[in-house]
Amino acid sequence: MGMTIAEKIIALAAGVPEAKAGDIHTVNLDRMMSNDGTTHLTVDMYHNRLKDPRIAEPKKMVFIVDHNVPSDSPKTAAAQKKMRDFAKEHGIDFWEGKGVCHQIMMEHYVCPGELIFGADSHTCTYGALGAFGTGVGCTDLLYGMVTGASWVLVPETIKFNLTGKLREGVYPRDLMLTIIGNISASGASYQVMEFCGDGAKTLTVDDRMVLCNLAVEAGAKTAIFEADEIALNWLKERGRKPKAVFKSDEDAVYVKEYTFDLSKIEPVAARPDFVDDVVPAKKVCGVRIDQAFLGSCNNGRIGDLRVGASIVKGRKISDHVRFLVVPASRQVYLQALKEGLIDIFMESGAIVMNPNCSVCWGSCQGVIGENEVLISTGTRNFKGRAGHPSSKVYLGSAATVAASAVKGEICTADMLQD
Amino acid sequence: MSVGKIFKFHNDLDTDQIIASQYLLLPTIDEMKEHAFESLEPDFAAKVTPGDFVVGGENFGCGSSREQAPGVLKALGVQAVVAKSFARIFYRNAINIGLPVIVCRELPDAVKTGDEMELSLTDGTAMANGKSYSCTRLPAYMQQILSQGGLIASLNEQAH
Amino acid sequence: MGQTIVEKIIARNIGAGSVKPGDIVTTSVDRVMLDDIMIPFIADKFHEMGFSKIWNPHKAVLIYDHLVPSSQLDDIRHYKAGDAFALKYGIEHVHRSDGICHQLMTEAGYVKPGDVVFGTDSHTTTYGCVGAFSTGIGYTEMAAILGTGNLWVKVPETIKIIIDGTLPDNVMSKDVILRIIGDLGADGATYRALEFAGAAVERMSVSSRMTMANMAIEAGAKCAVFTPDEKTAEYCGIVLNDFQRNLIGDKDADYCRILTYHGEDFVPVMACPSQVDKIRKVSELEGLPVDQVFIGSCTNGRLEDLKMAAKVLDGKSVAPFVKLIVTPASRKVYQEAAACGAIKTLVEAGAMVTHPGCGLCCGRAGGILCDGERVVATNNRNFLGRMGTSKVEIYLASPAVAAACAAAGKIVSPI
Amino acid sequence: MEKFTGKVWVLGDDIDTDIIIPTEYLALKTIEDMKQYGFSPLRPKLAGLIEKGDIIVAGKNFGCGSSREQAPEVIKALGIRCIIAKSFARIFFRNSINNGLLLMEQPDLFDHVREGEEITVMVNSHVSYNGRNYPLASLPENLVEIINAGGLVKAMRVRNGLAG
Repeated sequence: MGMTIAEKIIALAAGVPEAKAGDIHTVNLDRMMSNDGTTHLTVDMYHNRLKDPRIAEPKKMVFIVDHNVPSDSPKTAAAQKKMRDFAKEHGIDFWEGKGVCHQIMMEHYVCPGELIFGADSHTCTYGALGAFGTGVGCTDLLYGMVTGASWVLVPETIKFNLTGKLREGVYPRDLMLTIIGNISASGASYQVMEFCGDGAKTLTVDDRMVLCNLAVEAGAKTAIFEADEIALNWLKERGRKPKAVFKSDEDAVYVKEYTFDLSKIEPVAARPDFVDDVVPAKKVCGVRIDQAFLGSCNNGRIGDLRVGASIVKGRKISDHVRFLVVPASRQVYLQALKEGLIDIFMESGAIVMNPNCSVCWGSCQGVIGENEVLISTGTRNFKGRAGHPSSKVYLGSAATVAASAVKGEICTADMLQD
Repeated sequence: MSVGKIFKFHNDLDTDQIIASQYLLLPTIDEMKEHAFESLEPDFAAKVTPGDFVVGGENFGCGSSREQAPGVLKALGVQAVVAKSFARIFYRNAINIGLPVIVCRELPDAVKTGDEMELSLTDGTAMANGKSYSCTRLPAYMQQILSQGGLIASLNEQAH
Repeated sequence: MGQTIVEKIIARNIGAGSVKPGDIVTTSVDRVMLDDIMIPFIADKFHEMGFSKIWNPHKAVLIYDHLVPSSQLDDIRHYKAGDAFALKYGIEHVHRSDGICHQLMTEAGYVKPGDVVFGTDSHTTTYGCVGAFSTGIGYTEMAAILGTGNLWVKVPETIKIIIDGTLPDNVMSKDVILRIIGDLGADGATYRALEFAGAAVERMSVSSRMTMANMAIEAGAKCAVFTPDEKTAEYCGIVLNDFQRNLIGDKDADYCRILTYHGEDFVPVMACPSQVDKIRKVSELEGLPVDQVFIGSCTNGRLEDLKMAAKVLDGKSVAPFVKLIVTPASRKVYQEAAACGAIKTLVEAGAMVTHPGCGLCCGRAGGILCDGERVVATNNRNFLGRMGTSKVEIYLASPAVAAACAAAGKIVSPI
Repeated sequence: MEKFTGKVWVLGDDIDTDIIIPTEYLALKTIEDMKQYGFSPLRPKLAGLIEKGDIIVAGKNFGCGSSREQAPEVIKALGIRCIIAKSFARIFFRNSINNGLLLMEQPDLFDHVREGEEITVMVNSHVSYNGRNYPLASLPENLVEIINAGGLVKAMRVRNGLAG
């Protein structure tokens, strides 16, 4: 019987000819990524709870400090130091302050056909390159680090057939939020979201990352695109080669199929406190905001910064708004610097930070106060995610966020008047 | 298993509510556990006693991969989490650290915070307010991890 | 008898022909600076005192810098308190994310040579770089000034510091002021004014002078002043008037002490943990491993500092496992450093460049450290616990030294 | 003339304002919230041990560093009756007077006094300790005025026609 891309990747990693939904397989992991959200716990368990502490293959490991950067407290600093010292001692690739983990993984590591565990839920991002990336906890990560392997329940796959092309002023983020609003926050629980169709061909790797990244917000185990010419060219430009390039078989089994016409997608926003509470952006216009955030592993790439900069250029951020602009990585930052985007943001009155997770993870940098409202290109709008439990987070596209920062209230880019 | 009090939460209960980001980098789970469910039930850590149950609706534990979420519940002595459905990373994490997570479609709608319940993992049944509910049984592979006391215990078994 | 610079400024301010050290006089305040940490307290005291308006709202400047970007929920309360106070009393000069207060006060043109200025931050001494009399006060006195426009001061004695000759290439004004603080001691200038003069000082940029005036407080000084010159005029965007041009310490003025240095004698130095006056030559400290380097603050976060760091790091990388955090002093500095390529060089070398603000220097965020870590920093204080726990070792240095240490991963002298 | 007796806490030279109250606590809502962190970088337990009426004796340059008025306010809130040091940093000195916290300079006491023992202070005259009198200077007149008014806030209230 035919297999989906996800099933093929698992079969290859398990060293079996066939994998089908519902099977449990022991798989060899190609890579493991761990960030400062949990690595200190993994390191503690490694030292304190293992009878035979060892690392199967240090070269499979990547440690990335991105959540609280620069550090905001001695406790944060101690957690990061633990991670740094461990990486140094064991020869593990270590990145600090160079960007959000998923962006760094995509820029430097991920290859089509790989099976990757990351101790972060948005590890599903790697499907943009035809890899199977999925988020795990720190115990799973530890198990993988020690053995080089783990167990996987082969997930069912949902097919998302994309047709048409996004209109001007509508972005992949609008598309993905629309999909999540449509299928709900648990609409793809335990399942793979496979994106295909002509519409997929209109999307760049960066665009695909936006879609895959948010798949976990629909409960998905991962999301995946076929590693087509667009993906392979992207990979080649970065000097990497695929592990394996898979297509889903004609007779592969899908648990469900959806079709989305890209040309029908409108700018949308997710309302507090659920990612699937998605409405047309126009419906939330007029909500006064205190802060706006352009960044994150979902929407902090060069294309997003270009969109944001084109909107704030020649304009000033509203007096009562703090507009945080946080490029997703050092590469993105340097490109933005080269293109003059950083200067445009600075000129407009924005707060431009070093690449890191920033207020998307909501623990320190850019934290918002009691009853404050944030409009964000981040991944989540959970209750209190960005600060005080009474504060509210709206999610929107880079364009909507930048326009709202200028206006001082939620608005779409086309509503800005000069 | 013994009788415990129920703390009930809503659908799509996310990991940020179980333990907020700002506490994740505290040095130990024990320091974090005081902040469990802080945004929803500021007194949760003070009120919960070992053997109590957390009951959720659909998609319990959605959001981030923070293992601190099941970690703080286990550290507070929560006997099991019972929900209509679970988000997958939370589910996997809970099993990996030896915290029973039980799928039960009917029970959540029939109970409220403060009610008592009883759970039998071996029978796959739960009792609350004089009624018995059947629960979905764990796949054998996961059952085994759980019965060994979690993934690290099973790893240490292999080290023999 | 002749007058020192500070005596001339105060005498003119109070409309007297002359003043002498020890006189207690009431000044008319030209400008006040209110910062984000103190604003809620200022507002409370102002109300408690029973004032209903600010004597001259145009003379007040409110700056958010210690708490930008926010890192704790309390920070937001301070923004709101500041916004409400500014709105209620008509303060128009409000900077919410433009950089560090002391940088903005001169850079944005709020302080001119000869002004009498007070701020709710001890490094308010900085404005002496353009020949102003400026010093830090508490929030209660600030509230009183806002209500009355006046503040009493005791005319300070002046210590004159003459630096002749030329500084070596690898020496920055930071090395000069650190050495002077070491020589004077942390309380060596308490209640006194420092007055800088000499060929080496005349050659310095206004930015370099700012570094020195900024750190005068670390010797306990009430203020520190430089004679305004053409560089000052250009920096302030003014033509000096007779009074300003005449802000020179008279030869026959009464100085309580005169120190003379030769520029050539200076070497790169560091202030060692945990006193600013614990000065050692960098060459004596070489080899100590470094975990983090911080380049920024109102002391050394200016364009020339970033350019110097970029020059040292050009084509090099920050040592593995070492963090380099660069926090420009102001939005303008950031933009100029970006335009001239310094930011690019620094980021390519591995620096994290944050938004302008106080950053790590004030110890609330921006790169806090933990037990056992050592940081080389270009700011003004290395007090116990200032950047994290009491077991963090803070070494203060110039941007050139700091950048060299970042590349080496240990303490080294700049070339 | 005012006279009081109190137990002594001895601190060293150059006790800076970051030691008295670290920056990380400066944005707490009230001085009451902050005071538990007083002196924490140097002596984490001290704030909990100080009792109302105690006296701090220190070396030179007490209160150097920042202009944070929270420093004298925290010390006052902890119940410290007065500080006797070899010398004080000037902003701290002004801030203390403005808040009605009594400071006195005394060059020799610090070198002799032992922590935990009692001293008796005769304001503007001398300190008695272990059978010896240590002279105290008088404060300048303009500061005495502020102290007599009960601090700067009260002085301003009177100026503005409010009850002091």
